[in-house]
Amino acid sequence: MSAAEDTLERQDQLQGIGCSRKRKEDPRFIQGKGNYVDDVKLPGMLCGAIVRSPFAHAKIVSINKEKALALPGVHAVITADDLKPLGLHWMPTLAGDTQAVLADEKVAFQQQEVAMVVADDRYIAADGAELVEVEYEVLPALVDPHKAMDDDAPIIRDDLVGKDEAGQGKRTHNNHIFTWDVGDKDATDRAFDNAEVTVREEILNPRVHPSPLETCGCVASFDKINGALTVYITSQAPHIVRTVITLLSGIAESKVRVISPDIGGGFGNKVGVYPGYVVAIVSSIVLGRPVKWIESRIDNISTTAFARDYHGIGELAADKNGVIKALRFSALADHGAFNAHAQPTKWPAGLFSICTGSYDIPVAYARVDGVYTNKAPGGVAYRCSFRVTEAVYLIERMIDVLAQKLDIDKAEIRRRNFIKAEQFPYQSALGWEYDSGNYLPALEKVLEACDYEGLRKEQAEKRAKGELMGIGLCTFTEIVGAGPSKACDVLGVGMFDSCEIRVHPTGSAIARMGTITQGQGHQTTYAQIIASELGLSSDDIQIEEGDTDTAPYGLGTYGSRSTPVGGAATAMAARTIRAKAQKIAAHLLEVSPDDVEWDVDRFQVKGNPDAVKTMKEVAWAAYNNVPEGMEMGLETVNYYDPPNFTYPFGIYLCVVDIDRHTGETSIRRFYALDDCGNRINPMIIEGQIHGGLNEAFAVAMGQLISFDEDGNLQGNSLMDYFIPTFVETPHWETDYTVTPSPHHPLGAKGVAESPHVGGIPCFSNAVIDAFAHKGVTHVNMPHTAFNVWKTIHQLGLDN
Amino acid sequence: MTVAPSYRHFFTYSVNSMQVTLNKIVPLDDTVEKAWKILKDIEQVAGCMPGAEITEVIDENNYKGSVKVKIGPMNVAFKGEINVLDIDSDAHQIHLIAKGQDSKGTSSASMDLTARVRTNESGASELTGDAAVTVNGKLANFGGRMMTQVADQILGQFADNFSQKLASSSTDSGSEEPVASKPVEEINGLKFAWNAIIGVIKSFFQSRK
Amino acid sequence: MIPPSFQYHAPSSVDDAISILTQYGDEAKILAGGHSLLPMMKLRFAEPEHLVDINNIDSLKGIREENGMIVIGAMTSESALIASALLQEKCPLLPEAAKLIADPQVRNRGTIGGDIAHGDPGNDHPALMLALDARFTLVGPNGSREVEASDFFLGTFYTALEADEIMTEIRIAPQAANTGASYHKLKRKTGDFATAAAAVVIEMSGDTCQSARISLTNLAATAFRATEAEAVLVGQTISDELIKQAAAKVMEACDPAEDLRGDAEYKTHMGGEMTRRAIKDAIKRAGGN
Amino acid sequence: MAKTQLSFNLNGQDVDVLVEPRELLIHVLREQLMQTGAHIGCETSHCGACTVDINGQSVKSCTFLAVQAQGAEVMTVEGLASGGELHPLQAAFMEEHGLQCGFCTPGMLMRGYRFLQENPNPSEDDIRQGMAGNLCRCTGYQNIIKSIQKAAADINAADNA
Repeated sequence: MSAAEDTLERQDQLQGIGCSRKRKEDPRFIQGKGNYVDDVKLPGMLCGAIVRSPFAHAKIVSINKEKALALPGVHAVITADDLKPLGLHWMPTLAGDTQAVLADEKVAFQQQEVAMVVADDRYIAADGAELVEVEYEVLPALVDPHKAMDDDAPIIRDDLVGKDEAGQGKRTHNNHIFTWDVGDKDATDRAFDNAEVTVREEILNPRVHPSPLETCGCVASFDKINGALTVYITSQAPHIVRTVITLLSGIAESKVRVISPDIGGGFGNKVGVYPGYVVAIVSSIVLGRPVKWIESRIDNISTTAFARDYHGIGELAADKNGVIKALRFSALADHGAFNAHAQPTKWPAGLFSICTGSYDIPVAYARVDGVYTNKAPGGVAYRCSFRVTEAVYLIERMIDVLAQKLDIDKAEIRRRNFIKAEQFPYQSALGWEYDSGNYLPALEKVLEACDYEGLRKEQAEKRAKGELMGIGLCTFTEIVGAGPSKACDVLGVGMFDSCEIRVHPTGSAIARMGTITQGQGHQTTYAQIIASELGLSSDDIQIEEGDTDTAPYGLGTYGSRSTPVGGAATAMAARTIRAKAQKIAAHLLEVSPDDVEWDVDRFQVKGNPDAVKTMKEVAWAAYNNVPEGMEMGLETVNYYDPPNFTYPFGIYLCVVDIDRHTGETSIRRFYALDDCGNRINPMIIEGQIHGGLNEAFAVAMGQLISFDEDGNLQGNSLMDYFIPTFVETPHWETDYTVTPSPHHPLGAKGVAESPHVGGIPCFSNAVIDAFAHKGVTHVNMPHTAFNVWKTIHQLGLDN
Repeated sequence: MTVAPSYRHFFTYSVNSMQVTLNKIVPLDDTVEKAWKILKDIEQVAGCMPGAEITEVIDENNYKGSVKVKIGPMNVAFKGEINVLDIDSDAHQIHLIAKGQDSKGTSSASMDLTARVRTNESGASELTGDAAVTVNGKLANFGGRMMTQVADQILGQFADNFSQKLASSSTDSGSEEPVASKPVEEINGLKFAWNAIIGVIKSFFQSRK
Repeated sequence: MIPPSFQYHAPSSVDDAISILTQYGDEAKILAGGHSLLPMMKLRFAEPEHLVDINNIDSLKGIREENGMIVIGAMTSESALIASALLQEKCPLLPEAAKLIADPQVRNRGTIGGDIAHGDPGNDHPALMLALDARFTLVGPNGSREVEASDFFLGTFYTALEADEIMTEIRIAPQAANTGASYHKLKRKTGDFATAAAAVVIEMSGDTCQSARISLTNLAATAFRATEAEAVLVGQTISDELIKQAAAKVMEACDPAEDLRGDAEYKTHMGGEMTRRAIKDAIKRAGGN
Repeated sequence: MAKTQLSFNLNGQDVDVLVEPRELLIHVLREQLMQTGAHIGCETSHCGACTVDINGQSVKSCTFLAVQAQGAEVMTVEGLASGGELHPLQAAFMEEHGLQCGFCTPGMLMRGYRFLQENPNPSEDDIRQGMAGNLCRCTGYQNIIKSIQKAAADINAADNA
């Protein structure tokens, strides 16, 4: 065997970075041995059921608990009045607002939490909840965000009357939460005034819900003897939950243990702290018994964490050649009854300012006004980085609108506006420094793979026959990996993340992270990083997450931040260990540390391939034979504060055929090229892209949380709320290029959200493109058969 | 060209409201005066409402009442108030608002009703009703959109009962006593109506027995 | 989502079931497949005190041919309809349509009788029964009676079935020669009710339509037959124009309720479109063009 | 409400439990018999996470009363592997990355297990139709389809060996 072959073989054995390692999580899941929150059963455990408001806006006249309390097996009925003496009837939100834990004198959205019945089991709890009698005096409901700041609008938040601030800056109306703006308004306005061409369009991201298959829930267990609280919880950010619990309850953080066990999907739904958690915890403290609370699907869709609800107007200014000169945007953000959106605390519109996208736009201005309405609170990043879906939807729709106005091909207009490879690192007009990108070759790769010219030709032929075929393009740039702590924090905690690695004497290791997997395969991929960095087999590396008693503090998993931040922490921790190992190896080899070099899984004396110490040998020595003055052991913890975000990009192409009689859209082809920098596990990346595309498909083609004018929620079960099945879901084609991040230790960027963020505008662009020859530049999501048919019918194309 | 009119028509409010408006015209077999005698008497009118009952007279314009229906597996009991806004004896027209909540507090309904008896062009007397019915809460979440059908059927039953009452009062020759107000027992129509609600709720799910 | 308490009865004969129904009257509810009733109970809209599970009554299951008629037990599952060689040969419309109902697991539990007896305009079997001119056997305390499909569906969730009766059998004539049938259903996704659906049975003689039955799902308070649309076709040489006219007649007869699937205008148009497609398919299958 | 004695066979073993008539099979499996593989995802029989096999048929156990399982043969994901060997379908899900968060997986496996007996040589479209009662939010279904195709090939190869 040659030296090169030997190296390759040793590399393969590690199953490190770049290999499609099979997942370590799978054996338990395929045998029904996952451990999700609802699987947790503790001795003496009680169950909670929430009594919810049937009305969107109403005063609570009275609550009568007697019948419920009389039911055998009911232990407590908790209302706001019970929480008041504890100061727990309101709680802080991540966005600086406060939210009623249980409705305090009034309800402000339908299904709001009014009381919790705690009983022996879920059957009795449900019976008890039916017996709690609540009398309401119904108030006029405010549903339309455009009417929120009318003079005569109903006041949603009586508690804020007279206050000119609600946690995120000045407000100007009782239902106003904040104004956020970014960019040079005057210069932008001037650019529009002087532009050869301008376009303007409504850019609407309707209210949707992430709906992971597992709903939210928790088991709270308070140990009265030790004053210690353990909470099993469906959380994407268990450490933040621990801090919030301490801030709320006053229990020392060292006595609060939060465990996120297996999580059945998150997609942003499981970032926030919800009233159900808080009441279950209080119940456990009061009753001294474990209390479980698990949402129903209807509760989940109705109350915990909607996404989007951005009602905007987008504008582009350009020259006659389609070169963009300026971008302008304004939006109303409907935050519901409490400002509980899950964003870095100082970012009321998240990272929306990424909205200049992949294009070299000299000047831009964006403004978002948050308003209260009688709807559930939330505003989470549904499989995206904070408000990045909204931002990408804006620019990717508007560039199509501009192309149509100027009759420029939709691929060509992108070519003309792309940031060029040599411009990186690129300073965007709205303040970001894009780390790396190479858009044009990626676009050409996709166009060629799909025979774009051929598709356009076919489209022209179909149009001549009256058939509807659309080609959608989306060439997006994301911003993920929050984030540099100087820019991002959650409740004052910087958005670093962490990894602790311990290498055991016999050369296996355990690593613990501040992130938490919800299906992304962290147990598999983090081990690959460590394997490559330390030369230990992946199979000998255990990854643990989610238990705040053992894992180092971390901000959790959302916004595609695990690889950019947690992965970086892992690499950095491993490198610290390797640096120490190098000294030990040199000591064992009796040379200077500078005289040894790393070779896959071992240190070798430079120029002497026979003088080697494997990492396993070094690990053993770390516990019995270290250089003079060195501490024993081989472990470290790294808290990684990234210098910048990462900026993955993608080029997507979608071909649709629309049935002009029924409005049904069939996805003939969806081709997704993603560039997430260096790739750790291609199999998992591909799986993430498939899943993200499917969620994009769901949002673009059918998802909608809708209300009537009285604030009654419509379609809050899976009968109506669109989750595509095997039958509706299209086939996905994936591709990639690699443009490493220059600042990430592994050159990696994060990927799971790109397909959602980039997929949604791609579907929309395809559907709208099908009508482009009829002068249509825009229709709103979701593109249900009914909605598409309305366009068809209006244009008379169904005759 | 933007085909989509305004966002309002597309999302957030795919259905404008759980409010439905209904108009009914029912021919009557007796004189307008006799019919008006019944119509202006809220207790008698309530008695024509299937399953309804006046439980308390607060004053001449305000009443408390209930509607109780038990159909198959379903029990519905609404309690509420009736406020008479206007009795116009010249126009033979009454305007009232009835609203209530179900006993579990999970749904509410209200009806704004203007009812009138008149002589039509061909000289026959008839009862006209214009009602706006609004449903909120659980019923609106799960079955609100069938309210047109349901309310239509309830009003139809009301009209039938009204004409029956008129007919029976007419046969009470010479008696000036108003017909005793009592809940109408025939609730087939209502059964039908409530079944429709239940059915919608069921149909919200895959309806596959 | 927890159902309220009830007493459970699982009779093994129709007689026993009827005596339980008779005993408890309105307090009792029949449990067939359960995919309508149980969710409704979980929502606490239905709170029956007695649940009569008729899944153990074997005589209510199965498909056979008897005196030239196809006889289907009311508790025959959708899956059994799909799998039936007899139906595939002599009444292919039913297995074809059953595949469009719900999903595989639900079809294992859902029954043809439950689907019909529920009287839901969104259910598929009512329109199919109208198109197939089916007859239902209803058994009650006073014995059994037969009702034609055309007399059965009285309104939304309102059928000719009395509270103390059980539907036991469905009788359908085997598909005649030169006859074709088709069911076209537009739905938002798997498991959904029809936005609109049309069932068509047509008998052809060359290019001429000898007879036609057209019925619609979820387009009015109940499934209904579009007799005026049928009249457009019968005795005529079929052409695209004629099919269009028939579809237009269907649209005139539609009176759908607005919901998240679409408004009345859309659903009405879809009623026409599904009819157009089903007629074309049916004619092709009947050997026409 | 009085409890009923319920006996059935679960994954090859006879079990006896006391249940209320209203108890759903999914709850009895998970909470009394501690077989927590089957999950509750929607409660309205749309998602299929609760799918188990009853008397040779796939059933959504959230919409099935436990008392209806009297005397039945019930199989859950916990019974899929036998003799210390994974079922080919389980192995294929691992091999083809047919799962991510794992929540839908037990339902997928149980439906897939029965589906492959109903149709041992399915096309992609057959799989899409046959698995349409099970929702997944993570995978976009593509790798589940590949997993089932692989399992079909593996099972057929083993049968022919």
